[in-house]
Amino acid sequence: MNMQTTIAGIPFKNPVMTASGTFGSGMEYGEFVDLNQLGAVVTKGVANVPWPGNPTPRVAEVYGGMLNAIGLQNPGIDVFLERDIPFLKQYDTKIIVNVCGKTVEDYVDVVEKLGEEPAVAMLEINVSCPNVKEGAIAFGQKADALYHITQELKKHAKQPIIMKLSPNVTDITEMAKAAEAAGADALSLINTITGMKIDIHRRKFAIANKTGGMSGPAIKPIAVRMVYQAAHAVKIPIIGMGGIANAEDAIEFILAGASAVSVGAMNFVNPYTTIEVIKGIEAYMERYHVENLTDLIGAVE
Amino acid sequence: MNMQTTIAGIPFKNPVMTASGTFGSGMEYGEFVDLNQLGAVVTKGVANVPWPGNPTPRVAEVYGGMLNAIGLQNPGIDVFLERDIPFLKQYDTKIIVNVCGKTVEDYVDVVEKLGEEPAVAMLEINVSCPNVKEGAIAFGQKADALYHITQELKKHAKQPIIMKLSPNVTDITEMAKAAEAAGADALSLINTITGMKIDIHRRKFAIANKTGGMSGPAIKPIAVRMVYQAAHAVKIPIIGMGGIANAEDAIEFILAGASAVSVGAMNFVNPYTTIEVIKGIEAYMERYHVENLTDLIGAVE
Amino acid sequence: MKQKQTAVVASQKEIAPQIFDMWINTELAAEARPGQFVCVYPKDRSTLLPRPISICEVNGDKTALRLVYRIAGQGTAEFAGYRAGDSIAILGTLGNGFLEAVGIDSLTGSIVRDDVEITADKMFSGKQVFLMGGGIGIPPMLQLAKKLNQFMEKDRIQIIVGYRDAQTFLREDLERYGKVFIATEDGSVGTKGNVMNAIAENGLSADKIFACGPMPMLRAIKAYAQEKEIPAYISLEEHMACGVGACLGCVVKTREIDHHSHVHNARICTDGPVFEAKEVEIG
Amino acid sequence: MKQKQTAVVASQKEIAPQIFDMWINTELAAEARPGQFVCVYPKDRSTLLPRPISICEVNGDKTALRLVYRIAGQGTAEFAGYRAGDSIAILGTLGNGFLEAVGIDSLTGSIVRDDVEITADKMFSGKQVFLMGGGIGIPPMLQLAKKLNQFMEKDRIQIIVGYRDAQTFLREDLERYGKVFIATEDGSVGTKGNVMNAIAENGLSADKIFACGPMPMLRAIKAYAQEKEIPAYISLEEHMACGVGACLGCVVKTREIDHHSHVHNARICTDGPVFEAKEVEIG
Ligand SMILES: Cc1cc2nc3c(=O)[nH]c(=O)nc-3n(C[C@H](O)[C@H](O)[C@H](O)COP(=O)(O)OP(=O)(O)OC[C@H]3O[C@@H](n4cnc5c(N)ncnc54)[C@H](O)[C@@H]3O)c2cc1C
Ligand SMILES: Cc1cc2nc3c(=O)[nH]c(=O)nc-3n(C[C@H](O)[C@H](O)[C@H](O)COP(=O)(O)OP(=O)(O)OC[C@H]3O[C@@H](n4cnc5c(N)ncnc54)[C@H](O)[C@@H]3O)c2cc1C
Ligand SMILES: Cc1cc2nc3c(=O)[nH]c(=O)nc-3n(C[C@H](O)[C@H](O)[C@H](O)COP(=O)(O)O)c2cc1C
Ligand SMILES: Cc1cc2nc3c(=O)[nH]c(=O)nc-3n(C[C@H](O)[C@H](O)[C@H](O)COP(=O)(O)O)c2cc1C
Ligand code: FES
Ligand code: FES
Repeated sequence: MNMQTTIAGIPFKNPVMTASGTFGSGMEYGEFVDLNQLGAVVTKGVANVPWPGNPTPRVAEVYGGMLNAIGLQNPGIDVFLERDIPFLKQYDTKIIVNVCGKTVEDYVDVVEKLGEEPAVAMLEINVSCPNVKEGAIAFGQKADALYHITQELKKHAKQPIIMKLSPNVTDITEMAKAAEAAGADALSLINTITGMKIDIHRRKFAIANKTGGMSGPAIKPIAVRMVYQAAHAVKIPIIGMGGIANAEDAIEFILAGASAVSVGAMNFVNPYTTIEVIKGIEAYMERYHVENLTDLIGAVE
Repeated sequence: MNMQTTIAGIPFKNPVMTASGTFGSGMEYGEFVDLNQLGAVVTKGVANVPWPGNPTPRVAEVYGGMLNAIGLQNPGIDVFLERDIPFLKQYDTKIIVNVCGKTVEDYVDVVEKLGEEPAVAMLEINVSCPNVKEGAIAFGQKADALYHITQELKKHAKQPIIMKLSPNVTDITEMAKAAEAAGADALSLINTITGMKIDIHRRKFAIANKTGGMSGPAIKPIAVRMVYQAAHAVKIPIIGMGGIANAEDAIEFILAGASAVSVGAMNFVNPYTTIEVIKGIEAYMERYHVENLTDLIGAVE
Repeated sequence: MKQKQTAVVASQKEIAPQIFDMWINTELAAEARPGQFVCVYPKDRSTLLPRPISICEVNGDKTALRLVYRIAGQGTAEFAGYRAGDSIAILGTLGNGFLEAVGIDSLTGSIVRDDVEITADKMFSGKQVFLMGGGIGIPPMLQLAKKLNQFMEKDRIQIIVGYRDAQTFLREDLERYGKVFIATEDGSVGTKGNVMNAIAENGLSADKIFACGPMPMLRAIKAYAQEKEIPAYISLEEHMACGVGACLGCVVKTREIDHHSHVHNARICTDGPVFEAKEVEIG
Repeated sequence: MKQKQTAVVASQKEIAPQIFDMWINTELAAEARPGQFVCVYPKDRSTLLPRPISICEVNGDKTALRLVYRIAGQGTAEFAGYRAGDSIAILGTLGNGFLEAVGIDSLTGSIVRDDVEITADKMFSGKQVFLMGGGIGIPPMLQLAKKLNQFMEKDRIQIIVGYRDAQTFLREDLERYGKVFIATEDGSVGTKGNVMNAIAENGLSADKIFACGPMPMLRAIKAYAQEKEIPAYISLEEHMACGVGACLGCVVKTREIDHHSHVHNARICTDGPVFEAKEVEIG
């Protein structure tokens, strides 16, 4: 039985990754999970300079999920390269760094610095964070802006780049195609869906930022649909995510067309989720006599 | 205490309605609910001719909600006028008829026939059904198409028209503004969000139509966000819906800017939901000494 | 009158691997007809839709319903954890019922449909019937058999049931109300094969068929009934959202234009679940 | 070592209206420090996020934790329904703890931070402390008081607690480990007013403050500590998603640039929940 999956020529020992922003750089969950077992660790978004993020409350619970408006708080690429990369290098797992920015130049800056670090396998470009006022989200919601930034980053990136798509669009296939046409090596989707919660007793927003990105099991059907649509629109591989809580969910994404999957919010609920997903996919492959994980990709009829 | 709300000049005894397609024309739920107590009954979508709808399975459960692809099965406007309207006329509640079609002409046809029926208080135009292949969904996803159909229907409609918006768009405010500019009297949102579920054991879609419209508590944060955004973009009143299960949920929509609310999928789970919502809003108003329901509309800070 | 209510579990036991037998106390029992079902609602709020479960039996004083079900997923797994005294959320009673599909009121035995000419006593007395159940389609046959004993002779009630293996749940119950013929897939009990094989092997015949079970079985019965020119009343399954006819989720294609929908679709939850086989297109 | 586990409820009772007192058997008790908390996870799958609850007490042989909590919403309402023998999902133990915030390892009494020069015995012996709790901020003060008894004289442990009314839950427990001063909003017991009024009325003074309670109380304590030039260690609350420092959901603005975030934000779940008041900006 072969759990290996390949994205942009890079082999991953299994298709299970951590979703950016839900796993830090692995340190916190290293107490629960043997990082060596993961297909990849995808880090929290990192910018060219430290970002303070949004005021609190930053998280709120919703039915079957959560809202967050962390606002991409991060220590900046320099600290990240000094502290987080050396930590992750100790493990036998691939490192994918999630990159955020406000302008194309910001992104280029980070991408270039990461180019110096061969331990980083791939870059995931977050053009879809709904919690940052400036720029970033527009890259993820307009096909031409997405095309432009993808093309620019390809000029500077040493590693293959994954464009992370926003679900807050009319037509995900249009975005997927724009990224592909501009040279993206892979896509990841979905980022969070913009949501809102109001505390009716205080008549105030539950999140200081008013809106927050929704994630968790509640969004899974929307995510599966978008992965399926995108997979039918482009040839580049897709990393699927949105509400994955167990192996069944992960397999659903793979059958819909994902070459790999990420576990996000459910890490918070059950820190052992990633490992359980890996074991569960193995069990499924055994039960249905599936030789290669790749045979499952897009195999829904 | 005054529960009345007014939409396009029409007074409703309270702000609680049934969401189209989840309550038939009231007959089935008349066994559970005193229809006289409802602010309005919004009927299942009706077309100019009978529609057979989609193959089964048409419904599937998802985490905190459901998918449906009924495909707007309906007996056509003639049967509807002969059977459903006389039934509803027996009750002291407003009648809002949901209208569907494949072409502008189809819609006009239905709207004109309904114009002959003074018992119908308003028309809700479903331009956002994601489960019909032809036309309809495009009206709800392109601002210019929405503008065009709204304008055409306004020429023919005797009753005020509510444009029912699709959440499957990049920017709900753009759609809301287009409908307003074209003369819509009110908006209702959200319709269902396109989703997908895959049965991993059979490797088949859970819904014959592959995709289905997602509704239920899981989508509420997205719906509340869109109602809030739309309410800040237009002056016409908004009927809010999406996952309302109880009075707290309904009040959340009202605080976000809805002048009325509809209960959809939760009727299926608890047939008494509408009545419980009405009673719960009353209790809330009493607890917080709110004289007029209208004081709550958009009152989030 | 349909009602959603919180009832109380009277007892529950596992009668075969993954098959549970639950009695619940509810006044809905007074109205229950064989072939009807109830919708059961999981308590966990992530699973909102109702789980339709057939009425397997009604107790003597009509104060309790018996449900026999297989664990199929999250909802039924939750139900299987209920113990005596626990609450259970149900909506019922739903659907038409087997005799109602024939045109007879099963509570009184009298006629309910224009095209039916004789009461239950006259319709069934001296006739032969098949009650055919496959797998988890067997439970509703119990209450039907019990009911038919009011209108006809026990040994003319031929109950033909198909199981996977020797786990022949409900067998003793069924034997109280009719002549039971068993088919098992692995041949461990009765005829090896399915219910059709059991008919052939035992040389059985009937004037009417009532059936519930998997789609291939129902298709075979439809074909058999057509060949023998006898009516077959089959209970269908479909995924449901409302259970009361409002959502149009649970339709089946019909031969004639359906009077309610005005298209070729009937609602399984309200127009069915029991249909005359020749009226529905089940492929 | 943090762990998510299924523990067992040993007992539960309501000790004041809507206030519940639950003991759970768990080996996490061996590691528990006063001021730390555990995350409790509702079983209903519609409510996924953890509910942080402070450790109120650890039993003598360190095999059980006591949690005292108020019903605030759906999660705590679910917990309140648990009975002895039920399972409960917890993650723990989390956060730094009161003495750890001072620079002392509460399990050993020894020094853990570079800038601290003396062990717990030396730090507390002969000194006066305030343990201040408001409302549902009172529970963590119990284990802290109990612990401080190992390092100092009982009557120098001045426990000042504020309640709404005469429902003075945990009072007897606290009295075993220190001198208790009570304030009630309605004046029914002790000083009428809040904990600051109780300090004034009783003419109390201290060398160090430990506090947990609503934000206005913590702000008043911060101001008081600044005026008196004594250190105050306060336990903060924020909505949490992970509880382990990964999501950056639960931050508080800090005076200095935080060493982990490299911005002026510390994580309440891992860097706190206890902070020296002057280090955090609480408005
Ligand atoms: C009229 C009728 C009578 C039935 N009577 C019985 C009975 O007596 N005993 C019994 O064991 N089963 C019966 N079933 C099937 C039973 O409803 C399903 O096994 C059950 O709904 C599965 O729920 P779950 O949560 O365990 O499975 P899941 O697969 O987790 O359910 C997910 C969703 O799919 C629906 N679903 C799954 N399978 C079916 C199915 N076969 N039919 C309809 N909906 C389904 C569920 O209701 C739920 O909404 C009946 C079905 C119908 C339509
Ligand atoms: C470090 C810490 C220690 C705490 N210790 C105690 C204690 O010992 N006893 C006690 O009664 N309460 C304590 N609380 C508060 C307790 O966490 C909340 O009352 C509880 O989470 C409410 O959950 P709910 O589902 O009942 O309410 P809901 O309002 O339904 O909760 C919805 C969401 O908001 C979160 N939330 C709501 N209120 C708070 C809050 N005050 N702080 C953080 N998250 C919140 C919930 O965790 C959940 O994610 C503590 C909070 C923190 C941060
Ligand atoms: C607290 C939190 C922080 C996140 N931060 C980032 C981020 O920095 N960059 C990014 O691309 N996505 C971020 N995401 C989005 C997730 O990576 C993921 O796309 C989304 O949550 C959907 O997956 P899930 O439902 O499994 O959580 C964040 C999500 C959460 C919940
Ligand atoms: C089974 C079903 C049928 C529906 N049919 C229609 C319809 O005919 N016309 C329409 O405008 N919306 C239709 N809707 C959408 C609902 O009116 C509503 O907009 C949506 O379900 C969100 O609300 P909810 O989450 O409360 O269900 C349907 C929804 C469901 C679940
Ligand atoms: S389940 Fe809704 S019509 Fe049958
Ligand atoms: S709750 Fe996630 S960092 Fe504190």
